[in-house]
Amino acid sequence: MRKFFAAVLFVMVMSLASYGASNEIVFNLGADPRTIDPALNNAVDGNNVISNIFEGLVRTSFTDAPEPALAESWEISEDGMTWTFHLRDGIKWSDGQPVTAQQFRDGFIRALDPETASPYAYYAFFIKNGEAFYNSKAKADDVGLSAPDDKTFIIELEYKNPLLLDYLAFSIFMPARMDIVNESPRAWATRPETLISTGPFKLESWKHGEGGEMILVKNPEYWEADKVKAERLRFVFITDENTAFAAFRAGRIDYMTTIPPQMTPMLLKRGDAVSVPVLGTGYCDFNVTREPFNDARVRRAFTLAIDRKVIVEKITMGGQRPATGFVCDVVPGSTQEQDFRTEGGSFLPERADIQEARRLLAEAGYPGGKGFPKVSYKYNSNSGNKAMAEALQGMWKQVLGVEVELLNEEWKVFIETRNRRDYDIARDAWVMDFFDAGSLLELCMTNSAQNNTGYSNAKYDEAMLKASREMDYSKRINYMHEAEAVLMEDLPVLPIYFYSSAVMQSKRVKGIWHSPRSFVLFRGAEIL
Amino acid sequence: MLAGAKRGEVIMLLKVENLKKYFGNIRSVDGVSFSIQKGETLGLVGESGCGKTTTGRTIIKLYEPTEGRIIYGGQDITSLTPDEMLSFRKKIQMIFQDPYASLNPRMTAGDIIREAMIIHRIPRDEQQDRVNHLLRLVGLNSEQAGRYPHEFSGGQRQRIGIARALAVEPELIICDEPISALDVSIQAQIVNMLEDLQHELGLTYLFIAHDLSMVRHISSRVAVMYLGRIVELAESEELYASPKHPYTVSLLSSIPIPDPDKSDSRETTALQGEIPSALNPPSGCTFHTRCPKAKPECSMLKTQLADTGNGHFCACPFV
Amino acid sequence: MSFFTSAGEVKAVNDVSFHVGKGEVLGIVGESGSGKSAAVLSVMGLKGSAGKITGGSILFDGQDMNSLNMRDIRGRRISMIFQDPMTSLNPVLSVKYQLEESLRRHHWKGDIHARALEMLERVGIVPASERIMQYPHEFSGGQRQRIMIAMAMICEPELLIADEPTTALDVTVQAQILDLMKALQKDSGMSVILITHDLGVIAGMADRILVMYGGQVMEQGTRREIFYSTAHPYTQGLLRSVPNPDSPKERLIPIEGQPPDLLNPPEGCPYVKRCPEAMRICLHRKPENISLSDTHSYSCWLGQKGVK
Amino acid sequence: MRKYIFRRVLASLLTLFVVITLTFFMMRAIPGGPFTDEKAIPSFVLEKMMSRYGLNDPLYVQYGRYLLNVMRLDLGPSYRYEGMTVNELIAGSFPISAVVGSIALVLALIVGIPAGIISALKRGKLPDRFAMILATLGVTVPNFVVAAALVYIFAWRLGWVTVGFWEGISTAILPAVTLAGYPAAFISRLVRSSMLEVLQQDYIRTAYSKGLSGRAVVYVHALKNAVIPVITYIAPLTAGILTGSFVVEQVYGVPGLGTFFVTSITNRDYTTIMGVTIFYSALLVSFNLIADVCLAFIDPRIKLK
Amino acid sequence: MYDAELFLPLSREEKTDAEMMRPSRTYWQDVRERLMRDKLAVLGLLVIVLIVALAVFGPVLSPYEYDAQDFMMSNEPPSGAHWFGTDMFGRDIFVRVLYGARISLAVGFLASFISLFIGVIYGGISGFTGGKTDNIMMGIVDVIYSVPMMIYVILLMVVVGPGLKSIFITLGISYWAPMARIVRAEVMRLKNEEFILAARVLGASPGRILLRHLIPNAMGPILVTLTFSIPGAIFTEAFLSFVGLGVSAPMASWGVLSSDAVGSLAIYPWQLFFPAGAISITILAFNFLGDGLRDALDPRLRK
Repeated sequence: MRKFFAAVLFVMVMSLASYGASNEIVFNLGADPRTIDPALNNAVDGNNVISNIFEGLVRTSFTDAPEPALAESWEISEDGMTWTFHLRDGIKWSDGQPVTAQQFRDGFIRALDPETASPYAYYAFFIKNGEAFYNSKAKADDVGLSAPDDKTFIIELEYKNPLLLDYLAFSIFMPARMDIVNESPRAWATRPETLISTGPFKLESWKHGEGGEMILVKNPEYWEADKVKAERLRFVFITDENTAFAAFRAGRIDYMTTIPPQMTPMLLKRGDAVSVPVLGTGYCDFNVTREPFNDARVRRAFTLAIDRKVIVEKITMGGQRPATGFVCDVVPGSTQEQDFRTEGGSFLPERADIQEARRLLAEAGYPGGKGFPKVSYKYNSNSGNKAMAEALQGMWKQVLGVEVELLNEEWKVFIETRNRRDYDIARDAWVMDFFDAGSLLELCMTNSAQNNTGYSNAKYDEAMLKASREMDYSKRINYMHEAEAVLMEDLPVLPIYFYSSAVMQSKRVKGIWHSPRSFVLFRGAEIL
Repeated sequence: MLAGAKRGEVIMLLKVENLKKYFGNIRSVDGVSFSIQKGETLGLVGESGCGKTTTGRTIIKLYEPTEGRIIYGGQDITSLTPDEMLSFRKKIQMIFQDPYASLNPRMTAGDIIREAMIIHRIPRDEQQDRVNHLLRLVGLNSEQAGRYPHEFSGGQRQRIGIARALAVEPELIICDEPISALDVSIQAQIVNMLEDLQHELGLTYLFIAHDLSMVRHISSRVAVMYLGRIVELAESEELYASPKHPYTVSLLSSIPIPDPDKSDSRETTALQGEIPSALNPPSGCTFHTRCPKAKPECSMLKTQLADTGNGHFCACPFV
Repeated sequence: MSFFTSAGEVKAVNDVSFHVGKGEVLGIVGESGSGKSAAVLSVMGLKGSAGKITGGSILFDGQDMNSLNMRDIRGRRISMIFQDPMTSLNPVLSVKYQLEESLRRHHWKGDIHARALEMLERVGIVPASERIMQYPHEFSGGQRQRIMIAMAMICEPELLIADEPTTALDVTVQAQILDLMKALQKDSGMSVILITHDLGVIAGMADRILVMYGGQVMEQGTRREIFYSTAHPYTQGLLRSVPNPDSPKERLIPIEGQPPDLLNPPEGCPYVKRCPEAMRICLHRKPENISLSDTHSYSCWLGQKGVK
Repeated sequence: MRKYIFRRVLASLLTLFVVITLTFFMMRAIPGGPFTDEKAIPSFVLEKMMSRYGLNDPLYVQYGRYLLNVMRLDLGPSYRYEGMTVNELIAGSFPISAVVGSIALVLALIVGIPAGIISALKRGKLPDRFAMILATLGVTVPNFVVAAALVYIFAWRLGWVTVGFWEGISTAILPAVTLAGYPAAFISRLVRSSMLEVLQQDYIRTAYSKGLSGRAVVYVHALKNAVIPVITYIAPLTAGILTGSFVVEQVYGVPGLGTFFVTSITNRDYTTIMGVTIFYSALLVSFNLIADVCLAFIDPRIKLK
Repeated sequence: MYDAELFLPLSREEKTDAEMMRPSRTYWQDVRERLMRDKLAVLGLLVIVLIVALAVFGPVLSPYEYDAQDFMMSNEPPSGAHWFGTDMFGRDIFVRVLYGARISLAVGFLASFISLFIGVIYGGISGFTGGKTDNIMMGIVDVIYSVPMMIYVILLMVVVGPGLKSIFITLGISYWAPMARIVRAEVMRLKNEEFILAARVLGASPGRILLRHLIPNAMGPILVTLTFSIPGAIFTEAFLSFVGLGVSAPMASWGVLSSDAVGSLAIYPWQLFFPAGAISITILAFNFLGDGLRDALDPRLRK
């Protein structure tokens, strides 16, 4: 009992003392990350932290292209199957120890090690014997990674990967300090004392849960430390948008994306917020394995009945764009001139095509919605999803005369339901890890683990397979255009809008860089 | 009247043998034996906490007896199940002390009386007539059946309580201090009524009270209880005229007399102290701690109710 | 004086006049609802939130009590004992606290604790120094009433009002308490108002007796006058309704009927509906007070029958 | 007394056991696991992750193991927060919830008790009506509305307080006010009705007859008796308030325990679900026990047996 | 002045007539009269009747459908056309509040029903039986208090699916627990009263004693608990709907309307104000009525 009161007292005293620093940049991270272990993370919030405290061989530049980081330079073998990286001189961990090539090998091996059970290990399967090692069919020594000396790191490939450098900037490809990791394989990344990192910032403290926070401070050992101006970052976990907004107005938050949706249009209009495009598409899945959505005409009728412009203006309200195809408009096209979307053209109108939608439904045997079976739309419980569901339902009813029942489920229940294909129409969305249309389009391949719709079209699969093996960039993209055209003919998915984030940034900070891949980099940030 | 009962024949209606009722360590009733004849009134007196109310409630099986036997009309009812008991519930009834607490405040007088008939499955069409009849029997009128207890005075409430007890046509009524909460002028009404009902319906009463003068008036025999035991039992005139047990003597001398001259001239032998706790009763004769005639050996004496002649029983060996 | 309740105005006490002399014991007899408690509660200024005095005055020691601060009088110069000792003591406060509270309230000069112990001993609660630390539930009913008496007399009041002090007690304990009160009253010379419905108690205790019914005084006189030259039919009825000790088996003579409903009081004599000798005039007109001696008077139309 | 407490603790352990068992199996019956995510994790990876926490063992083995750990007061590692144990999560967040909850409880008491007393003393009159309407308002508006409105008024409009940051007492006030609404209403009702009953008791008249002032009678003689039923009913309430509320903590950004009651379930963080449930349940039975012991101190008539 | 007439003895009839003067009223007349005298209770009753009537008939009178979207009219403030304004879909909030009343009132009444039937009987049996049975039954109540609601809510959603039925089951699992505690305490207090003993002496079965004697006399605390449990149920329904157990959108209860509108409190306050106000007014009305009823039902309060 006494201990408890002591703890209470401690909390009260501590918390009184903590406020007052204004030399820090406050960023609302939203949810408390599950982990910031680079090998284990698979979530946006965790990646946000990792991107600011770790750096690997290459890093994401402010143009989203990979640029040299701890590796100064690299060369590729004739056959393109061996990459040799040369590390920079004098690079150090945040505790002052030098970064060695062996540590990179350790990090990569750790990510592939089945014992680590990294959710993104498959991103490293391009490394020779990577997949075999992961499946315990090969030993660690068989993996195509070597460090002949402290400065040289060699990767041998299993197969060519057109996005290899982009991959290497990704969190699982960070060096690892096995001396620390081995001591507590799970907990080392949770405590500032053991979370030794290589990036512009290092972890100073982490308080868990709603209302908790994470303090990052400048890492003086960072190789480019002289360019890092921010001394201290405070990542807070505020999930309630109104609360976050109130805190922002009070000048307590410098940067955030948690804005009350209802207020976003006004804030965008006034310039108080800006809209940052995000690499993602919001869409619906049709369950093509059962009536009535096994009929492409029904799916098209439902797709054309939607007024996407109304939805982005009245429902999502954060600067999203109507989806005229499946792949979003931030993804690059085959040339520098045009993005993927512009290049591929519009498959779907921004506004509803009422006549055509009705015609198609009638053709499918349900004139004016008559005799249409009872169908439902499932979504996971969330107020934004609910609004979307109600809007879609209203449009389908108005245009097609079809009653769609709305059902919502708790998040993880919903995921399982959708995986089981226990639905008629389900909400879906995808944010891509890389600037590559493939990472979205591959979802609809017959064998994809993420294929929620049950869609299977040999033509589509073939085009996608070709794309994945093609090393020539523009050819590859063209295969994907081909695939998308097939998909938009069949419409197993109903694209609605392309993602974006509305962002609010206080006037006292600048240089924060927001990637469409949904992370925020602070290495160039400064307080004015 | 019981079938086959001949005039003048003594019929034992209730026989209680060595009845004990302990609540945990509290020996509330500690070996009580007596019997009641058909048609008589047995008075049971004593101070509060002496176990007289517990005795009454144990006889009617509101409490399970710890030990002893209860024989009613020749049948042992000590260990009957609630279902078997139901038919005896018709024969033995009870009138309670507090006319305010013993009537459900949210039921009408008629409903209260009718409840017994519902429980004992008396046909519905007979019920109303019987309710009216019973109300008249206890001196109320049938228009009052729709009224609620709070609309009656204390005496009227007690009449409702009596009507409720009579509703099942019992043979024995245990009257648990039925008049002690009533005003003087009302007490007489109720006592008169109880007497009238006894004559009309052939009832037998166990009359529990601490008002000794009323007990004397209504009872044919009186038992005096002290700390869970009967210390004296006799014909009421005999008991009042020549009490034997020192406790009875003191008890009688404590009765205030509504006559200034007698009151002034009376020699009172007020008992010292109060009745000891039944949790930890004195050893030997339990009365020795307060007895004006206590001798040293009393604390070791095992007292027993003994006949001193004429059906006068006394538990004190020194009289 | 009248009381307000949710069901309307209840006339509890109507034109009641009485006095208590120094060192005298005044007995008030009446049934429940006769207004006897209301009469004395109003003397104490304790009518609760429902009651209010609608007329009349109360003189204490020659002063109008309306002009006195009742809170200083209560517990100091006039104190009170209530009917039910089981509920009249606060169960969660120790006896010591409850005894000393009065002393503290009335700024007792002297050792408060010693005084409390002394009073406890005087009412026969021994050993006082141990028992004073205990709580009410650890005492028997009689002992609690003794504590109540100690509490009432601790500030040496001039008038003690005892409202049915022994009704809830056994006869044996009643005798003890009455003896104790008698002794204490003789020692201190204080005046006592003893309220009871028990004619036996009053016969042994009171100097003068006031018989109340339906909020009105029916008869008053000395003890002997009331018992031996009973004038009012109600008093006669009361005396008759208890068993005659000389012929105990004789049928009782009750007062028929029920006490009057004070929500709906009769216009005339409150006893009219139960009075065996009721006359037409009794229904509508209040009887006047008739004096039989300096001390004895009663209110009944019978006394005027035949008087022109 | 000691024997009584021992027996009660034993009974409480039994209750806890039932709670643990029920929660354990229900929790495992709901779809989804701690690692279920939109981005499907390859099944062999999932296997690895599950086996690390022993989640692939038969359910009864896991159950047995969990019970053994609980007996050692080890609530296990959190599945949601890598490297944290549930013990650490609770130890870190409960004191904060407890601070907010205590303030809320004190607020509820200093509002509820006087309101109850006043309304009992002025029964049926204007102050009674007023206090009771006010008290009722405390339960008529949902927590999330109160919280949103307070944030809007005090943080947006007036700018008097900061929300979203836990900075000790100053930031505990609004959440505490939000939390206090219901208990304040509840307490004022309880106090009112028990006060009404107590004021009719004979000993209150006795107290007046001693010449005590109304204030002394009410606060010394009546209140002590009137709080007796209140204590019984606020014991479970206290357990609830001290462990925090999801809505309130989310809206005000209080890093308390309440959040975990919901997030641990949505995350299928099995050990944390079990941990907070056991913790709350233990607190609940403890407060019931504490209340009964307190009652025995306040009311000498009560014997613990 | 002497008038011999006046001094004639009264006949028996004249006496008894006088006794009958007091008007006799039945219990329910008395209850009704006292209830009617309580202005707040009457007000509460009127408000409830009005809201029920509006919920039943109101939507028919409105020109709008609860689910008719009109994005040209979204987020309109209250006006002559839309009394309570419109929401983000351009739906009329007034008619949505009226429809919401149906659900919220149904939930409120249902919660009362559950509290009354399960809680009162459970608590009654527990208190009346006492001893071991009581310990076990109260242990179960402790367990119900402790097991997190969210878990069985999700479980129910999976097993039973959404809809009013699931709300009813959820409320049925837990909503009677506080009532059971209160009733148990009351029954323990009442069960040794003499009128209970009297019923036992008559041979009344435990069930009869419970239903006819104990529970009617515990009505005061029962009503207070009841009026306190209604708001809880209405708010819980909002939570359940959010989780997916409730009625599915676009149908919405008051709780759901309120929680949906919380986000836009700062710019479209009316979207929150009207449904939240409806909840407050209804619950206040229930409380007033409950208080009045409690006093009116107890004949002993009349002194």
